[in-house]
Amino acid sequence: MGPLSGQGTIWLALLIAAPLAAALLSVVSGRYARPVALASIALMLSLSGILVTLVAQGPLRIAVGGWSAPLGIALAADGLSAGFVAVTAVVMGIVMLSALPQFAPRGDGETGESRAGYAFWPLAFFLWAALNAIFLSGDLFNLYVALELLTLAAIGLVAIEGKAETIAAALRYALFALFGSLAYLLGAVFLYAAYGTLDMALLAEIAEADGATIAAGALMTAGLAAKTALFPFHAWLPPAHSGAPAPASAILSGLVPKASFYIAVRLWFDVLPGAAGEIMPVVLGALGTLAIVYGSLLAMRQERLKLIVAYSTVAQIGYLFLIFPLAGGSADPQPWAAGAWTGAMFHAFSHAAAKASMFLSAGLFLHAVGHDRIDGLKGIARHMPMTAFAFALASVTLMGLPPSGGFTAKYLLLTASFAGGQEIWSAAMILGGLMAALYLFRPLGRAFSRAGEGAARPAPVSRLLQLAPLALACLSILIGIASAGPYDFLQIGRPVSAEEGLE
Amino acid sequence: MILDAVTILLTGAGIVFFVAGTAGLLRFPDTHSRLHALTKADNLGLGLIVLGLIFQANALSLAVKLVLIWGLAVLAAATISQLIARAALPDEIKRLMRGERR
Amino acid sequence: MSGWYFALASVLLATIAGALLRVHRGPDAADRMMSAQLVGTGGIGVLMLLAAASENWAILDVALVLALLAAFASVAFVKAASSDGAGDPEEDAEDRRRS
Amino acid sequence: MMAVVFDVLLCALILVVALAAVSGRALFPAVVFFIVYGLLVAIAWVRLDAVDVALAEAAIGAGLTGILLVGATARLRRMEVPEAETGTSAARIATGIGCAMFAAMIGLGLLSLEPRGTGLAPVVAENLAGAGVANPVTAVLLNFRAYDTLLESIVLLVALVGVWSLAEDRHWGGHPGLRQHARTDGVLAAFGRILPPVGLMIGVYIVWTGSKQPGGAFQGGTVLAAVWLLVVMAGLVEAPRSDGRLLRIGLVAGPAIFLAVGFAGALGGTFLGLPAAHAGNLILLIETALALSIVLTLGLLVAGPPQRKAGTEDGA
Amino acid sequence: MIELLATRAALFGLCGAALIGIGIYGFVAHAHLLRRLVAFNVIGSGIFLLFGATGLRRVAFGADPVPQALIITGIVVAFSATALAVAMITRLAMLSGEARLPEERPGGAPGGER
Repeated sequence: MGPLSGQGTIWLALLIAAPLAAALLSVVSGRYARPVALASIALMLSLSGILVTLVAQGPLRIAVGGWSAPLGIALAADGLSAGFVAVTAVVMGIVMLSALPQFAPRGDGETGESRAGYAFWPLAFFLWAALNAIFLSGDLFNLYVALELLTLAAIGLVAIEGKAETIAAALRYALFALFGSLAYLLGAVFLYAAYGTLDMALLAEIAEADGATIAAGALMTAGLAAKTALFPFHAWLPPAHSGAPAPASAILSGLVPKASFYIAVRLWFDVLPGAAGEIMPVVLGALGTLAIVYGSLLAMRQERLKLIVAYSTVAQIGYLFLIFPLAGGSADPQPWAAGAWTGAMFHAFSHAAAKASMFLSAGLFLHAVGHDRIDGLKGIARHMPMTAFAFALASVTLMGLPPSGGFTAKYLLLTASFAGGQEIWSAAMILGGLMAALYLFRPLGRAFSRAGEGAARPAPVSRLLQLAPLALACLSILIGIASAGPYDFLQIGRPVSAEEGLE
Repeated sequence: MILDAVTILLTGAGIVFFVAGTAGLLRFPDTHSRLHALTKADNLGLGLIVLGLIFQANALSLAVKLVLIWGLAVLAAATISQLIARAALPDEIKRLMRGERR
Repeated sequence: MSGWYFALASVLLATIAGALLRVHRGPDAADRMMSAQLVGTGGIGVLMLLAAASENWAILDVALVLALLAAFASVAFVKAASSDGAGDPEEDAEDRRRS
Repeated sequence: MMAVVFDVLLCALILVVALAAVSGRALFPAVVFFIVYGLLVAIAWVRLDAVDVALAEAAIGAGLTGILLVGATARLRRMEVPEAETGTSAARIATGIGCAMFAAMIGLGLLSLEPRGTGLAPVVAENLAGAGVANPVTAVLLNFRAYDTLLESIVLLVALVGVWSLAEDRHWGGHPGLRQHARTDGVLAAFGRILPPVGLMIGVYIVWTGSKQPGGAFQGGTVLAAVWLLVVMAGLVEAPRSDGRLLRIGLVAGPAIFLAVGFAGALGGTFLGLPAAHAGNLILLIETALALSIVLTLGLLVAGPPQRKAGTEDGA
Repeated sequence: MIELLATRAALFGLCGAALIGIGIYGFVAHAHLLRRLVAFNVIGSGIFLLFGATGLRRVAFGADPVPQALIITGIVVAFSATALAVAMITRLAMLSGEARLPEERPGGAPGGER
């Protein structure tokens, strides 16, 4: 353990304990949602900032309970985990602030609670705690419990509207997600049976590339892919993400799938880098490509803004999985792997901000017009220039245009694919960018067009609320403009396999 | 040794009652006679097993626990059989439980 | 001794299988419910025999829990299936007599 | 030798019952078979020298899940929800073959697996002295891997918030389920009066005994939750309003105290660290609080979303 | 004695593997959500049984308490998910009169295209 470990303990503990405490408080009473949320968001932002400064000096690793692995559970933070924790904090913070008016405690009962106004806050804080727990965990079974926590909280958020469609969407999500959990668990069981430990660092040292290990990894990856909504496990995502209220959708689409993707990356790059083989990365890359094409095609056909944004998530998740073929597939060192690995992370970060922004914008449009059919958006840019601008900025990121974070991501991924002689994947990326431009232009074009004759006047939307999507969209651009900082930060404690590629 | 013999005798007898109860369950023609035979048989069988095992228990607490288990099982069986048999099964339950025949 | 206990426990399992046949066949509600009850009692017996066979008396606690909870699922069904979904068959029987 | 015969019989029975539970046409028999399945799996855990797990399976699998599924089945039938299945038999056979192959692969993988290392049994035994409890499973749950257990107690709460949020807006804060009633001098009410004192004793005993032998907060808490539900079903007490302040505090007490102890440890340099000298007492404190929260959470999870305001019969 | 223990571990492990297969069959074969939930629980307990059996594989060291603790955690987590799912299924049935997903009802809309 490094000299920082004692100091790191409190901050790592707080990053998990603080959102849990906030959630427990909001379980006890819904009346104080506003002060609890404000205080917790401020605290979490500072804690994440502290984590970033600590990790900047070197990776952290602590043994929970003082029991070192394999007996106990380790918490670990490197550049990647701290990056995810920080992006989560910013996105969650902004989204939850913007949710304050919608989920205000304004019931008429003696407790001053309303159903959705009560349930949103504990679910959101539990979800935040689960995300941090996942990003900081160093143990495969602990990840399973945290993943279940995340899933149940996310299911609750999908169903929070309480309508038949949203409950059906939540149940469909539950079927995929629970099945995914079981597959993940089965793989973890096999790894424990073979190696007698669930600690990821220890496993990395002793795991071999035998059949059982590869099968275990494949099972876990399949489960995680189902939770990430990778094609062909995507069917649950659009109805779930488009049916939830906008702040919930922003969290669900921007952050939740990234957690299971993060575990898949950890699994192959940190735990089993020698077992990836040649087939698995190509299969994942192919599924990612199919996701890009299929998700984009369906996004083009939607008439409702939230569905376009949701199908776009299906497509954007595809890019993430290109990390596997681009950074692996050969036993020889692959110097471009570092670029591919970092590029995928840039994509995860900027998509998180951009997609959260888009769902918040969509929610505001919906509020203003009363529905989210894109025909109703005609001329909306005049009434809500800030939100329309935010939507446009976020679109720039999704299309991968400079100077956005999406551009940096695609630039890194494309460079890696050319350097590695795997041009086929770059075709998928370029096609995906074009299709994104097509499906995003439909709502954008209408928003910035002249309003038709006799169009109903949209309801006013507070300026303060319009700031939230704008801030998130700016963040997604900023990740691109100031990409050097995050780029260097991500290299802290980066696994060797992210430098030389999977074997 | 004698204790072991007693245990073997009693537990063996207990099992005989269980077997008889199941045979009745499978062969008696109508529901009510099945119910009647069965509840008695398995409660008695379990009682004999408990009695047999008490001779093996080397602590009073174990003997108490064994008797408690038997008491609870008998109470449960009695409650359920009364709820079903005495209160003449409502049509609702019949319909609900025969649902697979629809 | 342990061989004897296991032999008895095996026979008990066989009787459980017989009771399950009745659960499968029905035909009456009472048959299914009571057969499930017999399975529960048999399981309790099996656990007690296993406790004696391995002289691990902590196993009795499992039997204790099963015995305690044996009737709960049946109670839940009887209640949920009563005329208003929350009553009890005895009340229903009374109501029928009255009307 | 007889032991092997018994084990083979048990496994065969488990498989047959599982098949009956998933493959039959009707819902209710499937649920009955699933309850029986829970009971048989509990016996299997005993045979795997895992009495702690057997207790959990008996209490949850054969107990609470039974109440939950049976109640749901009856409610669906009351609403006349259709049950007919659509799949063709050819598709079913193909699915069956695929699943059999998958199971065979898992089985082969298991048999071919060469276990490396010693597993954690010796490591646990080595550190048991400083763990504060003598039961190794409890030591793992509440000390060595206490962090998992903390998150697990949170998972229960998340599920409960999710269940509550399925209420109708107008019922928010009300009582869950229907107003239960039973003939005052009837069998059901009598059962609901006789059993709880015994059940309370057994539940508390299982929580308390967990530090030395199989048992613990989850197993005991589940038993107590089931007993609570029985008292409610017998119409003797009402399920509480979901907005009761005391109830809410009880729900979070366990995780909150767990978290507080863990964070106090972090201030001392070790997150969730329990000093060996006080580990026993701290675990007792955490287990007691956890058991309380588990009883309330599990009971309310089974009871379902708020369905009516005080005293009304307003249900489905 | 040790061989016997290893046989037992293999036997119950295989039983767990078979349960996983049976559960997946039920999960795929049924559209009724409560049936799928039962199947989900069968898969879960199959995995747990497999896990518990592997805990006996290193026979020289006795039953491994760590899998047992993890399984207890897993059982509680699976129950939480089951309870939430049951509540959602009953609510869906109340609102729509069906305990199946829309696209799996005869003549229902395909998923996500609404």
